[in-house]
Amino acid sequence: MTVIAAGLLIVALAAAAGALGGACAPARIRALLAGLLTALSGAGGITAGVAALSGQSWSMRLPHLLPLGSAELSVDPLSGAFLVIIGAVAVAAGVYSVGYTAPGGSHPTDDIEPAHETVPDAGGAASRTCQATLPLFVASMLLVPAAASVTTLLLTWELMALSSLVLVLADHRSRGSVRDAALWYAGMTHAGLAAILVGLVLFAGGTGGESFVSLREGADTLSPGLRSAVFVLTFLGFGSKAGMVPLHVWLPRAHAESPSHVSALMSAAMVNLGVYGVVRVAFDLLGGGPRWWGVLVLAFGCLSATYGVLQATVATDLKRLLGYSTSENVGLMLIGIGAAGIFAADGNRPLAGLLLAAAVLHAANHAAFKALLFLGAGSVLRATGLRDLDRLGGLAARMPATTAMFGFAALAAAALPPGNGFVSEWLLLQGLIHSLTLGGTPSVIVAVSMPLAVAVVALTAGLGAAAFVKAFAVGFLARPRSDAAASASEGPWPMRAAMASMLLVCLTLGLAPALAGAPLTRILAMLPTVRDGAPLAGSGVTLHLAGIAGSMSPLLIAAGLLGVAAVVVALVRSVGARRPRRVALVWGCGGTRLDPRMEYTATSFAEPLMRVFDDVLRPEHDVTVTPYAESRYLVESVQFRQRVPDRVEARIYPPLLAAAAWWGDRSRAVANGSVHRYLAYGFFGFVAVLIVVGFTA
Amino acid sequence: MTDHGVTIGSVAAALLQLVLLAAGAPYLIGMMRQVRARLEGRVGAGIGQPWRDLRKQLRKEPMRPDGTSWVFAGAPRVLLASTVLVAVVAPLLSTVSPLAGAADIFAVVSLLLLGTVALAVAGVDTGTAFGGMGASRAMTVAALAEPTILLAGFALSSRVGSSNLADIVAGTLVMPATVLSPASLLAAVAFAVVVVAETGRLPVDNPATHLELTMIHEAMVLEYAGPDLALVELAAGMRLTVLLGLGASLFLPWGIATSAAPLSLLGAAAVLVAKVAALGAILAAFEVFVAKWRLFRVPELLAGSFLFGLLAVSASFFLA
Amino acid sequence: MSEAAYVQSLNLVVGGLLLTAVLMLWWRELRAIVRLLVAQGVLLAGLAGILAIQEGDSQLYGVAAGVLLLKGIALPAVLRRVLRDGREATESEPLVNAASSLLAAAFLILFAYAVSRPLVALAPSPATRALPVGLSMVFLGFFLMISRRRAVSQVVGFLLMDNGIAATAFLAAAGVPLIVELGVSLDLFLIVLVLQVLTARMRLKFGGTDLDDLRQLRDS
Amino acid sequence: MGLMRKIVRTGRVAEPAPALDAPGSASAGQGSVGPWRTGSVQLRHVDAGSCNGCELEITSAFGPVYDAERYGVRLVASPRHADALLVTGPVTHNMADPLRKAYEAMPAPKGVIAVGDCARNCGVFAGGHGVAGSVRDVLPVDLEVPGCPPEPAVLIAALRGLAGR
Amino acid sequence: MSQRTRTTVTAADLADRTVALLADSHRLALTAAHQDADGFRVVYLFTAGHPDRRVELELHTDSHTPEIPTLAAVSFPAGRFEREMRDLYGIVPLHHPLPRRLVRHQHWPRGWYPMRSDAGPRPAFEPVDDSYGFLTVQGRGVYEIPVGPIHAGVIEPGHFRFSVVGETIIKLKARLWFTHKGIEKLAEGKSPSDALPLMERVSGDTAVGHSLAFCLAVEEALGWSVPEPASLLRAVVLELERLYNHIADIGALCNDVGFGVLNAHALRIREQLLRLNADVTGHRLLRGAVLVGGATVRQLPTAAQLAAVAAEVAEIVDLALRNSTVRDRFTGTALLSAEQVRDVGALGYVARASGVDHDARRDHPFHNATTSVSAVTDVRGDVLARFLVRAGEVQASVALLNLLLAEARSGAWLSEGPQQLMGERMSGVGLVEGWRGTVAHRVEVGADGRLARVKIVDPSFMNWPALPLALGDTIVPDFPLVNKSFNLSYAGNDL
Repeated sequence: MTVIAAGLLIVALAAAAGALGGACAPARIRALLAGLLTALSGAGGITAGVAALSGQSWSMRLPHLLPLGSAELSVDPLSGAFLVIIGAVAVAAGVYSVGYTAPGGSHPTDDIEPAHETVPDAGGAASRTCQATLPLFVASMLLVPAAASVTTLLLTWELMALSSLVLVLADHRSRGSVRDAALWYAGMTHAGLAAILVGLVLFAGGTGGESFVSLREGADTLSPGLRSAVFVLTFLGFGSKAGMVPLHVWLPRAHAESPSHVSALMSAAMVNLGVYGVVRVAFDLLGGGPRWWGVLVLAFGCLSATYGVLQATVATDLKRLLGYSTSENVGLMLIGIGAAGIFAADGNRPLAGLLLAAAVLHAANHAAFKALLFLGAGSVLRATGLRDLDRLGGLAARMPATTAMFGFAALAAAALPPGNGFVSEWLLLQGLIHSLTLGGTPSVIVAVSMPLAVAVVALTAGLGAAAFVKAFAVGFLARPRSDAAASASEGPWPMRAAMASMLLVCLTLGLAPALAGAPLTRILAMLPTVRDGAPLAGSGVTLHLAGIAGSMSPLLIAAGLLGVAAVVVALVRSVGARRPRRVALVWGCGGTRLDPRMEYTATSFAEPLMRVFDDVLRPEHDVTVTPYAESRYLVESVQFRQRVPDRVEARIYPPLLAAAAWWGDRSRAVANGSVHRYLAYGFFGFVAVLIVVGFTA
Repeated sequence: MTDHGVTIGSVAAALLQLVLLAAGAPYLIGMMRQVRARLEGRVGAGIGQPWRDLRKQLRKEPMRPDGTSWVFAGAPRVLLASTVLVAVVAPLLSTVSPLAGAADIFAVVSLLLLGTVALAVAGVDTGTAFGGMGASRAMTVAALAEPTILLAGFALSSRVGSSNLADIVAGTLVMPATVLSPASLLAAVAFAVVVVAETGRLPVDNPATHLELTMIHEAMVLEYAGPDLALVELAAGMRLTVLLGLGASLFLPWGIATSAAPLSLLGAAAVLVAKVAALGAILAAFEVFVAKWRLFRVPELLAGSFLFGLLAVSASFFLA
Repeated sequence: MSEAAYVQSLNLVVGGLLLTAVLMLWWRELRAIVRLLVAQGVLLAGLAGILAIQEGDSQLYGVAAGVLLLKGIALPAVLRRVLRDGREATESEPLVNAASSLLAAAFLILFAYAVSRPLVALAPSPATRALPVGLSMVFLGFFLMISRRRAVSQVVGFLLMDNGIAATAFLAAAGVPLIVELGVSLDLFLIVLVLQVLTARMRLKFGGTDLDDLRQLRDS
Repeated sequence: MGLMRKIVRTGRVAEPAPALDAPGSASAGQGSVGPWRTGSVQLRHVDAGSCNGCELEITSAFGPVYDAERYGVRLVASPRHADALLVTGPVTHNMADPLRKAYEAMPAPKGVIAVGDCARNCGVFAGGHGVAGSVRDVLPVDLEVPGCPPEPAVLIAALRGLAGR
Repeated sequence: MSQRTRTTVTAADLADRTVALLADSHRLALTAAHQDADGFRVVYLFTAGHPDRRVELELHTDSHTPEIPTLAAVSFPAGRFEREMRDLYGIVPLHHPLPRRLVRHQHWPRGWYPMRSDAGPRPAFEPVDDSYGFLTVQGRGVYEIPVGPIHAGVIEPGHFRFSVVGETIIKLKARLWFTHKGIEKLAEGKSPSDALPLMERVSGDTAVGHSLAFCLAVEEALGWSVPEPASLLRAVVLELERLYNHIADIGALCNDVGFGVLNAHALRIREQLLRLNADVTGHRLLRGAVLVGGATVRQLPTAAQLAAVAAEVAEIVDLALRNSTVRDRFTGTALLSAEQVRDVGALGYVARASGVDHDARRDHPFHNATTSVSAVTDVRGDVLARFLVRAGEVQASVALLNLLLAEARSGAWLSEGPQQLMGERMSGVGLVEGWRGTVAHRVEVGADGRLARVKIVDPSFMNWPALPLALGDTIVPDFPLVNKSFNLSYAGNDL
């Protein structure tokens, strides 16, 4: 048995044991059992993935596992990369869940409304159902990249969707918004599945086989129209899972409403599978395509990155902000993939390889820092019951470890050195910049799209910094803005341990990105249109790019920062008067002692940028002034309201939903509003489709 | 391409550059205040005044406002450290630098943004309305300036096929005519606007104002006292100096040493001082003739410079 | 003139043309915009001059002189007179805000670049490679006319468009025949005069030259 | 450029600095040793209840004619940046506490300058029901500048003493 | 001199009489409480111009339960005068919609009304307490900016509480009376001449305005006639005061939009004017020129001096407005409508910039020459209008000065006081167009010739409520500019 097979076996066995334990074990040890076995399952994924990335490959066919079809599994370097990413996030999330679901936390009961309504219990995530589903979710995610046939992929995909939906629903009893989020999620994920399904069925039908091997071989025989249809359908389907705008509407809701370790799993691991799907189908199975595919991906990437970062900039709900930031980062990955597609179509392999490598590296980096961010947000949520930045604050003194770790992750998310986000964005920019010098005379598409792509990446870098300064500074620093925030304290140690492990990953990826050079090269080597030598080379601490005069050393930069800061501290000590630091009241212009109401709010922090992007965001303001009856110049009360609706959602979806509602009215007999029943419909529908596929294949 | 070997000469060049920038930054600020004072008919405090202020502040008592965290005390150090790092890696004196391979134009831009972020985070940490307001304004400006400067960098680096600052400067030195190319001119305009915005000069921020409600930079540092304040002011001065120096290197690179020979380094130092002083004087004089823009017109200014960046990139295609 | 110097100076002039066109969109102060128009006229004349030197075409020298006279001196002078009468120093509120209009400009320029590619491919030379700039000017002028309220701004937009046409013509075919160019410009000159009369009338009637005020005429 | 012409035509406005004679010593307070004679004095102005006459003359002193900044004296926005408070007016009941807070907010070493007769002895407002007392009654005063309001030249002489320039 | 009509009204009649007077183009200029032996007496002074009319309503209430009906619903300024009375005299305005403390801050002792004759020594103050009931704006994301009492510039103390979202001001509340010293009470029992230095320091920049209004009131009370040359000199120094303050404001407005170079020029011109003041009166702030019963001036400014100043001011204004940024920031900023001006009773350039033309020089003249002053008004009501009105008033002021100087002669002109006092309780009113607006003083002189009561109303008291109204659609960084365009006196308001 190879290491990969052993890893995958661990994945399956640990998940099964975890599910059993979560379902049957007594409440006392349920969390521990489910959490640790989830982590173990993740560790199995890491093992298999590392083995694949170091050059091993493995495949296997289980003819009788599925009704009417065989399960095919195969692990190559591309799968390996995603196995490692998902496995690592799963380890952290599993360990984290042990603490997160322990009794004693605060969980909001409705939306993000006042804290006094919170109930200090373990929340819905501690329920038997959720504990049992968590390992299943992780295992199904780990099996998706290992799937090597259409049926297997669709089955694992649907398992992943259903198990995650159960987890999203964890708190459905206490908050109405959860049900709303789950409905959106269920709807979007199944629409996405339908698109993938149709696309892959067309593909399989055209090539006469449903295993990836036969798809790969038969891809060239498809007509260009069919190839493009397959690409577009699967791209939209995978894109919706990746949170690509405008198919992102479920994402900010589901990621905000789920238990936080589930949010981390979804945002850091699951969305990556959408990216994986795009790469797998477009670059591997279809073996590349015409230039406009790349342009399409690039366009959606630009849209996602811009819109995601804008919404994150103005969001005041911490988890919603992180969710929108996921859309932004997926957009960046798609920019890399799209640009790689364009260059691959032009036959410019060095650039295509570099850009694709940047996209995959960014997926890894994003997974690390986003997992850490969501886990940090979860710690805050558990300690305060709050997600509303306008009511947080003062956590630096009360939750120092969480604050420090969230701070570093925010730095990474803002793409600032020495965070790991900086490295992959730098790589992406390098790829885009050299589109001029490395491509001979640039084509019109390149000449028009690359500057725009750079502008988008640059804009997201700037706005992302603003968004994460807001999230970190308003959420964690200054004085607490509410009683709940004032009484916050660190949660159980497994939560901090899980965050620390993600911090370690962030630091490693951020300071020694050269480590990723060899695995990335192996991934690129398996894609026919981008295969070209080693794009990344690490010489010690400096990252070099092959064929391009680009180099950067994050480690030296970080060391330089620390070193200079230390020298500065020493110099100030020696030159200064060595007076002790005096703690004094904040200067309040000689007037009142400052109370929390005088601290800047997240809404306010984002207001200038909201004004700047007024045309895009279209916020709704409303100020109601009520004067006294006696005189209109004496004001009795003033009420301010502001809402930033998701405009994409408000513009596109109501007509669709109205049409759906019309259908719904028609079929009221089968729909009674129960989410569980919808789930069942989805599953039965899926099985029916599988049967059809089985027959046609 | 230039070689980025670590030699005694190159280390000496980097150190000389750092010392020059650190020591010269307060004098630059003093000189700019002097220019303004003279144009207003005043005598002015002399170009050494910022140094006198710094020396005194360093000896004063450090303070920590109640309710702030480690971020408050840490921010000035990070701000200064990021600035110093940029001051070391930027090719202002010579194109040979021991660290040139470690940080390119994007790294430099990100390091500068890191400093801005550090100060903004500390501004919020004070828990005052002013700190938060200054932070919000600073981040708004930075969020819009960042894309501009990246685009300008794109335009400059695509010309030489490298984002390495030393390569860009060396490329210009080899082909001086490229300085007058449309791409370079447009990038220079974009860069100039960003320098004005990022360093808080008129018409974006008024470095001389004492009105809390209108300030950007000053609002964030209202709570700093003694050595902390000295560090912040020194870093702010150095940022301005570095950015002016960088502008001079990228758009007027003449006089930069291409080796680390002591004599050419000294000559380059003299040229650098002259160029930065001239740019500073021009900036200060320009400030006398403009008023401060309404806060929400500042984004228009930055959108304009963003467009110039984009045009610079486009022009490098059109007129390649 | 050596080839390198020719390309260099051509690029410089073309870059200047683009710069002035964008600045016209960016700035709101009408006086400054008219000053830009002067600069643009001079640059355009310079472009014709450079081409004349390069081609050694005496007719082009004449065109350069004519352009300088007309676009660098005569037209701006008329506009300045219009401005001097009123205190409308700034374009109070454009229909599209500055940030959006600049973004639109960026897209227009890229668009101009894309559509002129086939033309450039026909006969690649330093001059034709600069074609997108001429086209961009036309687009920007058109956009200026769409997005501004004041009659004077509209005239500026019109002139920018005309300059763009001229620049395109110079770059594409080293100059349209002198007669055509003069004829077009003469047309424009007439339009400017008509508009001047119109704005004067409007000011008498409404005290300002906001074109939206003209709507009031409809109902009465 | 009309402004350029105006600047050139106006030329230097600042009057020549008067000779520096034993400054401020006349009324320098006892006790506390301030951060003096470093060539750099940053001041935080506090109006503790003045009639705004002193404010008017302080503005004049920092205007172009007297140009106090040339001696290294500057007005700053925050007491955290300041070396001394420049207090005017009799201290009212409502301003006593803010004044103390401002003093508290300054980093050591620090000083207090009482500007004008009201700040020294409440002037014509002595005995008012809203007046708490002179500055000396609230804070340790290092230097007093007499006058109602003090003329800019007097103010300048006192400030130069502190700056040592 | 116009005649004051005085009527005693009952509590029931008060509101009707007020409404009738306001409808008849009167404005409430002043309300003063008095403590007589038999109870409290509240005097409401209404004034109107064209022709000069002054109407006083007197309302009596007993000393044990001093209560008056509130006029807050009828007249906005009346509501504020009532709150002031309540704080200082303990007279309760019944059914006042907002009966919060105005003058006495929260830490002032309860039940101690300092203006009462039997107030006695000051009791111990409570510890400072911040619980002032600022209105809390409801809604998520709103925060408050507390500014002051110690501001970042050289500014008088006052506390502003902004309720803000980002940069957008939702509501502003100004809390004043930080410099409340008790000037009115200090003046009581003094002879008019002894009280004059106090009046010169009500607001340091309005030394002439207040001392002149006070003298006019005392002179009316005592039936003291002033020599014609003295009146002329009084008009001259009044305009000199306007000049140096307006030029400072013009510079300060430029400074607040970051155009510091013009502020430097403005300060230079102000210094010239202050030195001119010193030559004219012996004091840079024009103190000592106005005396009870006369005026004294050392030497008069020359027409050439004034012309030079007028030309330079015109040049600075032109340079400012030629800068498009300055113009842009002034234009449309902080609009105050004429209706709002009338409702809150705003005065001076603030009112004139919104098209409401109150000018005591013309409406309530103490010398006939001033009636010819040309009115400078604007209708836009924004910062630009307030800037331009000041600029125009500088020129109008110089024109008026030229007219006055043609006949004025320097020296001391003083008439003897009345040989015999006319009665028990003599009252007088002085209305003067100070540079900020109409200054109103009302004095009562006892039988011993000493002041029994002085009520001072600086135009700032009337204008302060207009400031928040103008901020309707303004962003935070524009506030300093707006505040400067009003440039209200804290000292004159707080007293």
